[in-house]
Amino acid sequence: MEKYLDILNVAIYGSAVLLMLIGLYGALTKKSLIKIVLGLSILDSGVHLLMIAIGYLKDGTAPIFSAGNEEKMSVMVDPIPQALVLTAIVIGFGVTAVAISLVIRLYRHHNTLRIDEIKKLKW
Amino acid sequence: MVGSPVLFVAIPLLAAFIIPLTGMIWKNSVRIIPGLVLAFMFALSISLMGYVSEHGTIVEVIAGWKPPIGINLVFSPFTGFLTMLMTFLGFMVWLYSYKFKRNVDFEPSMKYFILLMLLVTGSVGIVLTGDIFNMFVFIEIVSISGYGLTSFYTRRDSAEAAFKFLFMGAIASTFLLIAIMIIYSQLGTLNIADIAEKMPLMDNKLKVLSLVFFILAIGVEAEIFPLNGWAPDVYTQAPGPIGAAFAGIVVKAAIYASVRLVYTMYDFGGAFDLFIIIGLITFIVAETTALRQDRLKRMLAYSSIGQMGLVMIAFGIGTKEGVYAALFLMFNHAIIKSLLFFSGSYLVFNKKNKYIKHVNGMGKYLPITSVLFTIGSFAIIGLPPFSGFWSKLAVLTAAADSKMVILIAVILIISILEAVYYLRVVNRIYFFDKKEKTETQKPSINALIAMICLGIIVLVIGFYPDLISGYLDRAATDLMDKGNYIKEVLTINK
Amino acid sequence: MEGILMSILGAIATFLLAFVVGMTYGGIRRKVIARVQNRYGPPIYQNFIDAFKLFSKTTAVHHGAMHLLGPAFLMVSAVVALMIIPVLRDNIWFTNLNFKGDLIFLIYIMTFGPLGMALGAGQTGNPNSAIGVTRGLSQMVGFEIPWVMALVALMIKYNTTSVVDLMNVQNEVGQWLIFQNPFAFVAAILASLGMFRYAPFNIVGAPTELASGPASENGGKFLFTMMSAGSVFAFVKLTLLVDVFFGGASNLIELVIKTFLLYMIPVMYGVVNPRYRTEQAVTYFWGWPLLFGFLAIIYSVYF
Amino acid sequence: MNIIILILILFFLGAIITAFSGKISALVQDILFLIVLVVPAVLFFTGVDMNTESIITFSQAQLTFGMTPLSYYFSLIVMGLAVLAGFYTVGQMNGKKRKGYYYLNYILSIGAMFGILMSKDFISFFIFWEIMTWASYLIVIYNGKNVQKIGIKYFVMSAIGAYAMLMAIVLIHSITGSFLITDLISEYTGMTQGMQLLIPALLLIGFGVKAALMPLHIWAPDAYSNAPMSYTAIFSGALSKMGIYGMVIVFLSLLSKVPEGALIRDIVAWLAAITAAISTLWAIKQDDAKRLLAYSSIGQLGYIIIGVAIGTPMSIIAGLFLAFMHGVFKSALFMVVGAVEKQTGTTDLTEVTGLIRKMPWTFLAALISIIALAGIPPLGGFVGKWMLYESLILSDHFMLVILVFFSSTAAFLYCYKILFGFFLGQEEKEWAHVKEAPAIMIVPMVILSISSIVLGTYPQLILKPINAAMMSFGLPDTYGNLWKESILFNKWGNQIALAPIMYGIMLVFVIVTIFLFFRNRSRTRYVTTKDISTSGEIIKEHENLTFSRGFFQPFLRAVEPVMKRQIDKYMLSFAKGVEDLFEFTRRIYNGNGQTYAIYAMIFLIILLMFGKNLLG
Amino acid sequence: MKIAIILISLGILGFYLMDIFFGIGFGVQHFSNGVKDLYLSNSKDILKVSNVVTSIVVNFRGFDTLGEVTVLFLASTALGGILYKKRHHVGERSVLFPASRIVMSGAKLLFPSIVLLGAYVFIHGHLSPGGGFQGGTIIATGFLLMLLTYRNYSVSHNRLVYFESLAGILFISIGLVGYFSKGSFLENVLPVGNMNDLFSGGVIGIIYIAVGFKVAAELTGIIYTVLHEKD
Repeated sequence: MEKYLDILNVAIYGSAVLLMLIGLYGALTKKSLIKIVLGLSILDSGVHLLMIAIGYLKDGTAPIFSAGNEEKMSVMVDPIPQALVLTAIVIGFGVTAVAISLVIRLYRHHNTLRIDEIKKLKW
Repeated sequence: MVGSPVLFVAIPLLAAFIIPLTGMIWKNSVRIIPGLVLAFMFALSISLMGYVSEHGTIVEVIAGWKPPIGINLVFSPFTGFLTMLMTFLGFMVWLYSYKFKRNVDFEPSMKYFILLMLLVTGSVGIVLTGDIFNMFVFIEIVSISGYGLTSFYTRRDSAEAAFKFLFMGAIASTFLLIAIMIIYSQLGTLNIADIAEKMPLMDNKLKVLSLVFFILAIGVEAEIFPLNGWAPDVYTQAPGPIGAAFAGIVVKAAIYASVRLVYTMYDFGGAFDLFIIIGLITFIVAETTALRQDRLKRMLAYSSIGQMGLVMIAFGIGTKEGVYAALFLMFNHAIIKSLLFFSGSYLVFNKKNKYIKHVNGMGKYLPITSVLFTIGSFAIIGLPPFSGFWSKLAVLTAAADSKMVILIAVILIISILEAVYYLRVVNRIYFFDKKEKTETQKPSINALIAMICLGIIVLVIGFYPDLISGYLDRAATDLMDKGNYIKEVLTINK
Repeated sequence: MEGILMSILGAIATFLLAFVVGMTYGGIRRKVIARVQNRYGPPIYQNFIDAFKLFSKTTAVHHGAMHLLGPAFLMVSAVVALMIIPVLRDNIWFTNLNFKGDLIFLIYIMTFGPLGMALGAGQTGNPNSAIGVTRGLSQMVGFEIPWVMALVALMIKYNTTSVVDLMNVQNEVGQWLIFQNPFAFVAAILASLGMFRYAPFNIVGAPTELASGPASENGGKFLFTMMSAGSVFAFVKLTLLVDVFFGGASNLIELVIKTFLLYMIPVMYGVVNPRYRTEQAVTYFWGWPLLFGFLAIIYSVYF
Repeated sequence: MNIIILILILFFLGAIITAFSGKISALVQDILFLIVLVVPAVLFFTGVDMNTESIITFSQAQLTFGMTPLSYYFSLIVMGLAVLAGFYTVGQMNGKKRKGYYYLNYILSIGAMFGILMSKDFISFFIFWEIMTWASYLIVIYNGKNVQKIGIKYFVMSAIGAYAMLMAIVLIHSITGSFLITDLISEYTGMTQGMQLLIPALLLIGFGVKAALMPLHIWAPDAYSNAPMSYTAIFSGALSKMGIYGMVIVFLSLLSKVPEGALIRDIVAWLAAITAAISTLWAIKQDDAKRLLAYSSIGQLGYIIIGVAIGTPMSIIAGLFLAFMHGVFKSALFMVVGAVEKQTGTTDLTEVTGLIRKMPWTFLAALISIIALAGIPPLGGFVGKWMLYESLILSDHFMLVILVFFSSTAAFLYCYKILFGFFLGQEEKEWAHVKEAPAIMIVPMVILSISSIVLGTYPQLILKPINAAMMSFGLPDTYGNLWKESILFNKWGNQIALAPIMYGIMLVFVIVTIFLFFRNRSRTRYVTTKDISTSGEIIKEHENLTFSRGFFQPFLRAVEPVMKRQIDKYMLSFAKGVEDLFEFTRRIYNGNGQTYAIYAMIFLIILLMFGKNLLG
Repeated sequence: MKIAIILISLGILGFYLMDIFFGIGFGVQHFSNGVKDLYLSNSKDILKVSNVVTSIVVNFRGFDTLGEVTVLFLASTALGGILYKKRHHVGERSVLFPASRIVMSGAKLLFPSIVLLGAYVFIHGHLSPGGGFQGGTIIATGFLLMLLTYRNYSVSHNRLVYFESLAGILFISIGLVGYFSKGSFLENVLPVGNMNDLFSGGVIGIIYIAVGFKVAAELTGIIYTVLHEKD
């Protein structure tokens, strides 16, 4: 039970999960394509926050061996999630860019941004 | 060893970066270089397969770091077999689309071939990589090139299909990341072999939930039932050969990923049942839906999804025979479905909506294409002596050996539906009169060669399945031997 | 040589017997009907006169090969059936071809003639003939069921398909089969009403409707052949009934008495009933006769 | 090279070569076609004996080929009919389009049937079974008429059968670890009771489809009548016998070994009897000769199945004998209909009349075959029926006897209908131009008719191979001894011959004919069918007096209650309902990308909540 | 109805996610024998790279980065394909209203320093926080600023392609050199130098520079393509 009361848990993970849920909510309910893409971006951000948070160590330092802290390896936060999130962000960017371009194409083709009007392909 | 698995990734990427430059000088190079690269990849896979069958699995590390530090590529009989299949199909798709209609424009055709090449590369990467995050990256490569290829035709509703694909893909990739992070947070490693070794340490609840997220994420690419809404649209709207590429390459890679998860990484017995349930639902829904389609490519798409469900079922049986059958199915499906997509897109070439009724009477106008489509249909129904029969037999035998009698019955009943809708098309090709007069497109010579190649494979495997059963057998043994995989990867001395 | 001669003589004797008895019975029937209808009626030997008249006539026209062969088929069937049926018990003269008188063979050979006749009738092109044939065939499907059921009941009971065996059974037990399995007899006799094709089942010939149906294009020797074949058939049927249900006959007198009594049943039934429509004639046999057939079988299997 | 393999290769290569030789010339194609049919037959009869066996090994399966006495018997039917119908085909297909396609599938299906008979393991059996199925399917849709309806129906029913069989095969493999038929037989008694019933039942479904056993028969009337008649001769004569062949194996080597088998055998026998009765009624109703014969075939196959299913030695002999006879006379009849169709362009019994004088040879073949079909004594059909009745009576299957009696009596109705419809009745002007069919079509029919007569007189010609086949199943040697059981053969001791009766009948026939025509023939003159007794009316040339519509209407009214309920209507409406259901599943894909995402969410939620139970 | 289903499922999903991650815990050591320590020590001892994230991104998991770069490349390629029209109308961007003079001047002033900052960030990627992606993005923002400010500002498409391609080729070539000389793709072939020197970490610095150029060129290209979109 105490894990639900831990203020840091709630603050960091809670906000990350909340971001994800907001993003998903937007993506699943909003009719505008732009808003859906935005929702997906928010979802991505939430996940990135989550990833970064995994790597955190209480009272840790950045994983950089600047002069003087060569020996503080044990207090360094985990660098791997950071590296991963870097990759994930770039990939997320790529996806968003393609999504936006598709939205542009769809608007050009259908002259609307409402997703429930763009369903020529069905059944 | 002639070459290394890493070249499967390095060479295409190098080519991808070079092509924009060479394209400025020599326009045709944008078409030829990808073909050469794909041919190289196929040749490389054959040569490595030869090596592997003699000396055992190749584990290639990147940047000189041994697993679990570095990323590694694993070229085993199993992954090698899939690589060979994918690169071969990639080459066939290239061959088929070499004289693509829109090639008059330099830029789009450059993009088409680069995207195609990277699609194959990404899929091969998924199969070869031994690192789970790296797999994510490759999945994204495949997805983005998939989005690009789907929306290639600006005149069609392709953007809509691509957007649906992207929508699902984006959600999927999110959950894939979550799953990866759950694993990482518990085990502190990303290497598949390492994870597999440490998996017993993990909390059971987290194990279950991470697998659930994995299944959702990979399921989108693998076209399992509730996640495959995008698939028919994409198959319909993408250029014809890309449908083949999706069915033959991308889905195979995704299935590989899920199989690797269940067979190697996780140690759940129940996951196999999950495979069977999901596969069965996918199979049933897709095949029943396919029965009622009035557009050719959509029908082929649903059929493809259904076949993938069957593959899932076969993997879910969980014995070596089951894996053997699943691999055989994958092989056959890749070859046959590509053949169907190739020939089918010529049968409805210039039609806007590509209704099934447009194939009426095509047997007279496009005899060879029609015959090839017929052979493909018969093969996928599983009629002997075509190749599809042997894989169906293998699946059923495997299921029977595991005493899954009801499963056999369901598969067979659904197979009847499959027969019905394919035969309806074949009947139309030969026995219906062409109503309206529309011009038909004769297949270009390169497309014809590609189709005939695939047709010959279908026939040859049908008459002599032993040609590939050796590969399949080794691959199945390889997949079943989890301990060996871990040992091979983690004790590499390099 | 002597054996063959005996056989041939026996066959001829059997045929003559059947011919005479059948013709006479036909004459008696006409007389009975006339008396019931309060007429004087023709003499009993009238049939012989008719036959002789027809025999001496020449056939002037025909409609082709099948038409010509039709009566021959009929006659062949009648004669072969006659040869196979055991006319008298243990009598060397009337043994002929009967190899224990197989019932199934009999049933089939008796249908052969009418079918051949039907072909002949078909070729004439006369619609009346064809209609008559279709009616006859329909009716046959009707009465064959109870008939076969009755016989099957006996065959199962005594595990044989031979008429001779059935006759022997009756002699050994000393009790006629009509008493051993009365249901079978009822079913058989009801079926035989249809078999004799007398009123109310005379839908084939149906003089006023179809101008005597299949026979309508025939005359002279052909009609004579048909007529004599009909008489022989009547004899065959009666003998069969006698053999099966009444223990057969050891001499001619007994045979004549038994057959005559049996013969009166369809005749009397016909006298008081008007002609049925075809479907009535068919479904008639699927009512009570069928029920008795079932009872016969149940009786013979379970009792 | 083993001779069986050689024959198979000859068939399959020959099929392809024949198909493409049409590019050279039609004559070459015809000749090649006949060569491909005749040479294997010759090779088979000269080169194959019970010892020839050959094995092709695949990693998955071992394909074993060899001959058993039973398969030899069925090979007689297949090979004989294939050659005869082959000659007929050449005549019938003369000048038709898509000849190569037709020849290809014809030879393929013959080769496949041969392959089925020679297979000693289930894999090759199934492979050839399926080849036979699709080759015949392609012929069924050859005309291009009703392709989607009839063709698909045929294929679906075949697929149901084939897949049931496949299921049985994989179950067998999972139990015995082998695909060999002999292994199944030897290990059958050791199986669990459920498997002992399930495996034969599934196999019987598979065979029952081809043998048109109710309720799996619904494809048959349409498919038989839709295929070209030269193939329907094979279809009904030989292809359906493959189902019988399988049934014989199932009944004799499996079901007779366990006590529970009696149940399945009785069920099958009853189904077959009902099939025979109902399809006979339907045959009576048909106005199209092809459909009439198709229903008739189903009925006849019913008798055969009864014989095989009852399983006493005599009934099996009856079944097998009838199988051969049915092949002979039904092929001849289909050929007759084909000849009429070729000459007149229609097979409607209500349209064509009075061909007897135009096509006498065809009529003769039809007459003899019909007599054989009806089971009227002198000819071969009777011998089989007789044995069937006797065996049924002696084994106390009284209700079956009555059903069989009923249907074979009712069969007279359609027998007459087909003869009358085509050949008898008024000779109309419309058909005055009709000529006799070419000799190449007549000869096979006549040969088949002669065989009916010969087999009626000398049934021992084929009783010998039947006896050999039955002895191979461990049944006693019936040829010499057990015949005494049958009254039919008693009088002449061990001599199994109907010859004396046949001769007796012939003798009487000759006597009567002489009596009728003596000094009579020359005075009788032929008049046309317009010159009939019509109560004084004079019929004009154009007046058509043929009675052919509503031929057996009163009878059909009488049996109306039985015929109201058609099984294929039920099945079709079931199929329609299923398709409508699929229309609903199709709506899952409603085109809205967001909905798909919601599906994904729901899927995720379900897995999250229940994943634990599932994955454990 | 639909909204209710969505809300319920999102609630359940949220519950499970919270459950998972609260269980994992924040800021605690999750595992004992993970690869984290190996990365830290190897980075320090063998590669002599002070920014461990960089050493991971470029060397330990350099394959990921290669994939990542490919993803960007793919995105720009796909974008070009998706938005392809027969003719690009250069100079007719849809800008709602022209930028003010202050913005114009400010942009001109800022642009070089933005580019410089970007270059700094990716050149020092292995020493301090930052790296190729970050630097490349900074440079791309400079171009974005210019594109937004000046209606007629244009970037040579071919030049972008050159940068993009050459940078990519450089990356892979370095990898292949490692493969052919040391037997492992992307393996370091240069001397590693001393910790905290600019020229330390062997090929890492070069690769990051290549990545920086590539990212800059690609992002600019993407922005440029989208900006030129006119309905």
